[in-house]
Amino acid sequence: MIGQFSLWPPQASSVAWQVDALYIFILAVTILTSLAVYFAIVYFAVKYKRKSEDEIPEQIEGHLPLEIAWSIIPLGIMLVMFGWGAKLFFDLTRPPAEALNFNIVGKQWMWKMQHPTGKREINELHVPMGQPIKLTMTSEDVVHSFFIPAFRTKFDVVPGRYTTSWFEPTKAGEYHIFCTQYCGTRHAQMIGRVVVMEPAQYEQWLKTGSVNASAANETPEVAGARLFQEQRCVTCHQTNGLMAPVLNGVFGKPVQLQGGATIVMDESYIRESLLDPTAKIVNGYQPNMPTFQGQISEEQILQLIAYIKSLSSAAGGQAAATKPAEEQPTNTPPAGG
Amino acid sequence: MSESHAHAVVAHHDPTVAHQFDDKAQQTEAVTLGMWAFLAQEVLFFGAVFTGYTVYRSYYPDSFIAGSHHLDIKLGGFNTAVLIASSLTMALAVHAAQNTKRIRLVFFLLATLFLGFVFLGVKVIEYGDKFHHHLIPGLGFLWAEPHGDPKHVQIFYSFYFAMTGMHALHMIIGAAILLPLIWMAIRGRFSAAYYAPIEMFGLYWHFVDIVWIFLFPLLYLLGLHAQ
Amino acid sequence: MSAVPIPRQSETPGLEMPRQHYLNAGYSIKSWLLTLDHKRIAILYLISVSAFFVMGALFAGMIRLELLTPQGDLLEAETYNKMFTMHGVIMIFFVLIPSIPAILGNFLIPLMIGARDVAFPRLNLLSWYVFMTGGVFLMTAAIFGGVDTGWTFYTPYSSVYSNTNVMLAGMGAFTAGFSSILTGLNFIVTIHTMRAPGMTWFRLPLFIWAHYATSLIQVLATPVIAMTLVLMMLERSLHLGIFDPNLGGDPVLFQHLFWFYSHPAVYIMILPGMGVISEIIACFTRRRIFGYSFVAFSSLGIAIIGFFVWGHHLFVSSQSVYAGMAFSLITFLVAVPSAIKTFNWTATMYKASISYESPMVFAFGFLGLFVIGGVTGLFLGAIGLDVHMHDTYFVVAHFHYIMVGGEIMAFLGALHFWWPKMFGRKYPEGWAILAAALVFIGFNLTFFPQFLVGYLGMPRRYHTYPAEFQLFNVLSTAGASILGVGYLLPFFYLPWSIRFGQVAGPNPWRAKGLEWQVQSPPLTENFEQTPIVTEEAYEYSHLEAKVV
Amino acid sequence: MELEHSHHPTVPLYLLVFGALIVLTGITVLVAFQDFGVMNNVIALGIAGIKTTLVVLFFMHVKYSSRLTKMFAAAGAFWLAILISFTLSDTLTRKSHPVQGWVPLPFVQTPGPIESVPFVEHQPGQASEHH
Repeated sequence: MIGQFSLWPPQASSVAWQVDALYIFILAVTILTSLAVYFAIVYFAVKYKRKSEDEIPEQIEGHLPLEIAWSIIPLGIMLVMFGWGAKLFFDLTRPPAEALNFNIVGKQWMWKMQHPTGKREINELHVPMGQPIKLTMTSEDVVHSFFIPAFRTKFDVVPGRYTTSWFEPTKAGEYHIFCTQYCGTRHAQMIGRVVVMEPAQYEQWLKTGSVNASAANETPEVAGARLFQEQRCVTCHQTNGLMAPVLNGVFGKPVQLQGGATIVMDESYIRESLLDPTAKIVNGYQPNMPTFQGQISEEQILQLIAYIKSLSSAAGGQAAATKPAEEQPTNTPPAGG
Repeated sequence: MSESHAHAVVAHHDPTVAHQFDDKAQQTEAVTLGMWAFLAQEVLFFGAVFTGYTVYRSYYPDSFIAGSHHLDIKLGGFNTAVLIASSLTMALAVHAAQNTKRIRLVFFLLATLFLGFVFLGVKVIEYGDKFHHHLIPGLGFLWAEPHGDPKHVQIFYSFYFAMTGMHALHMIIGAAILLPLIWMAIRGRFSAAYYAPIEMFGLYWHFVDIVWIFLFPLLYLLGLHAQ
Repeated sequence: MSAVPIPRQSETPGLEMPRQHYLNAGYSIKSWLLTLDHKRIAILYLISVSAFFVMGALFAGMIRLELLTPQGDLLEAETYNKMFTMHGVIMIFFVLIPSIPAILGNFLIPLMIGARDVAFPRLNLLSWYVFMTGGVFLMTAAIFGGVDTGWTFYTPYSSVYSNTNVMLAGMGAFTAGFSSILTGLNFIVTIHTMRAPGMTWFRLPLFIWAHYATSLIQVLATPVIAMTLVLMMLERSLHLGIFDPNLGGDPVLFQHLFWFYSHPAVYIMILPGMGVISEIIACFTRRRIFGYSFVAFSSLGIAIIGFFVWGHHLFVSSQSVYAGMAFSLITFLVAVPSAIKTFNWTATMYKASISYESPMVFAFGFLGLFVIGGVTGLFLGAIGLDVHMHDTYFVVAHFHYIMVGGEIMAFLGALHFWWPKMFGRKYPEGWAILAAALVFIGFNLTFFPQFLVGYLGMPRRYHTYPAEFQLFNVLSTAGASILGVGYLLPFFYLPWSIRFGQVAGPNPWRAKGLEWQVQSPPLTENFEQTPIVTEEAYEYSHLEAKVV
Repeated sequence: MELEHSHHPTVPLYLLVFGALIVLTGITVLVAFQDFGVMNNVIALGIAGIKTTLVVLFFMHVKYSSRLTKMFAAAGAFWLAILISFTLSDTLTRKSHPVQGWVPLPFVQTPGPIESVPFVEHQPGQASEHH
């Protein structure tokens, strides 16, 4: 806890140091001014302490040159702050022409990201290092705000409008994404992480969905379990069954659908639910699942099916039993993934 | 309790001057300034919705014009004349009070009240018409005209109802204040020596008139030429 | 100051309470609830605002406890959201805005300008009832499930998505707003028309100048939020389409209208505090405030320029870049009058005769906190830097330094300064200084870490947060517990003093000003005869002899 | 104060002002049917401004009132101008553009501890368009 003490977040974008420079400038000016005022107050308070009960001090009405001086000088300094801040704001709001366009859609309470290739992610954003990236953002419900402290960028995500923001990541690593405009009950869970990768790694990630070399050696069940976490299925498909059906022990069994029909929970139903979630809704639930069309490959669908299957086997039951611990809405972005 | 103490030290005995004032001039000045400060407050109260109207009109001029074509210019114009006439009768009522003309005062106050009700009556007809044509936002709003985006027209009608509704509410409050004033006038409570309530009410009534002077062109007239 | 001769008295133990005063003018419930006496109405406000303060502080306490750990282990997310909403709505509309104007302004403005009462005593009582009606709306909203929109009521969350009691809470804020308008209107008229003979504008105490500026804002800004809340509620209840993005509505327009009031409202909260500090510093340095006219006009300057800066709350809202620039520039301009005030207060102490009674200790505390609150505003006004800081804890810390560190500190200072005038007795000085010290230390410990964690990126209104922010939050919660004790102390010793305190006499501080020339507590009609003013304000070049 | 009252307008003046207001109303209606482009708005609001001035000066006696009253009468208009002009300074120069045909998620109130908003995929232009 104390080991992590720092006065500013990581400087991971091209503008971060510029923002920090203005911060330090204003900090220096204000600390000096404040200390001068504090010193004067303390010095006067001590030096001119009342000597006797009936003391009448010399009466001083005011001093015009002094008044003008301490109006004009602060104004001048503050105009410098304004100019610097305005210049910085222009830099922050004007993406370079060569920037790659990413789409961000906010909804209560998740971030949906889309890469220029069409690849989609939820609450995670993988970006290549050294590449200016422009975000085109909109909201599907209320006002949100997309904030990456390490990049010093933030912009509101407004329903009915496209807003833009941009950054150029300069340091590989994982950083916080926060929603900073209050958006309802789970505002504090509308968080995510941005992963800055070497361009080559990013290319590999785009192809395989993983940078993990050992991913190739995973069993389908293990890969499916990882996807279940990574794709945020776990957010809704919890064991309490409040937002989405429980998936434990249901594979191969009949499921009651809305409208009265019954369907057996099999491979093709899982596949259909992933690609066209609103087609067949389990009775008692809202059609609130996002589509994963274009977001996961056929291979990954098979891995997810394998994982869901395993939840209905004896061993899978155990795996499911460990789930609740992970499900607790931890506020720390999943640093390990 | 406080009154008895206060009167013990207050020099004046004029029953129309409240205890906290030294004399009538001070009271008149205070009441007038208070009323004008209240009206400044009212300007900004309506100002918020006028600002909203201006912004959306700049966003969606075509839909606002299309929406305004469904308002009846004849009724709107008639109501404008009615309200201006009621302002005149109100000004004449104040004039009558200043000159202690009781019968004239009562007559002009009644005329003002009557014209106010005429205005509200016409407003009811207009609202009824909007209801029949499914132009009530949030209540099965239907827009089948070729011009104007139905959604944006609905914004126009939201402003139409918010603005005219708030204005009508002010008229109703005005009428409610007017009734006891008429009663007091009949009883002969006002004279050249004391007519501040009539004068202050007049300021309020004229203000309500001014709001309509702006609502009429904004809602009914702008865009008529494009018909 | 006045030509009226008064018996010279001082804080001798043998002093007697005056036989007749506004407090013993009647003991029945009716004599309080139907009173037209501005001083009794001030006491009604004192009691009700204190009750709201306790409520708001309890919500704050729950928030701080929840934030002790990164997990949301004490409160559910929705409970937490309702708590910070109630904290904000209560503290802003029901504590900070009425605090100094409705309590001390009401009590002191007629006394300071030599009037028997405010211009419209019935309106004054009405505004208290309107205020309490607003409180009833809000309490009803809280009891029947609460409201979770934040005090900002941003659309479309408030108008469409929230399924809490937005209507009732909106009604509460709307109604309290009208109380504020009526009070401001009354003060404007009172200050314009009720001044005693000889009390020219430039002989007015700076407290009056500050309240005049405040009242202008109350009258000219509050109606805008009233209408905005009405539009929001019409959209929510009748589905009118005003801000609804579904119809092409603009949620940012709501933010414009909201902040047109809510930024100047910050000055409603701090200007009266500045007026109080001018009075206290003048008294305990025995000096006219350095550059009186600059301090007086800076109040008006703040009030007027303060209307042009609201857009700095919208820097990242998708507001136009050009509008953002203009708002940023004017934001820096409005900082100048505040700086002028601070420099003038400091200069007043030069070659003065300074004593450290408890009101002055509170004033020192105000200066210490207000300077930090003021300069941190510069960070947020710089538009490029605000992009990073916007809606983080840096903002939370900044406005708490101004509103709580500034206004509440000044309010406590004012309460201690004029308490002997209000109730005729003094409180135990040692306890008061202890309270001031605890508040100062506790406040800094609570809110200074929030600047740091804010720059690190911790967003506001989060009930869970990443573990690396915990250190700062633990410090903050620890500070809040000290702050709580500091605020709690006056709740004991001040009421105690009403009965058991030392009799104060008319002028325990040997201060200048008409209010110190009448008995404590004053008569119902304030003055036995209308005073005639022949002196400038703060004429400390001669003192009343100290009678022992 | 008493002195000022003797300067109040006379009945003929009131009638004259009334006549002017009615005539101006007629003009503004007639002008509205002609096409002057942007000038239509300017003329309509200009005439409304003139009518307001007449009402304020004569019916509301501001012409005969103290400077203080005049200042407060102007204050409302001035502050309204601040509100409108500074709001327009944003909305008329904004860079962000509206999403054509934006539809929100249907809103459903769900009982129970977790609020959920049903998710319906839609295509608001470029932002989420990809299949």
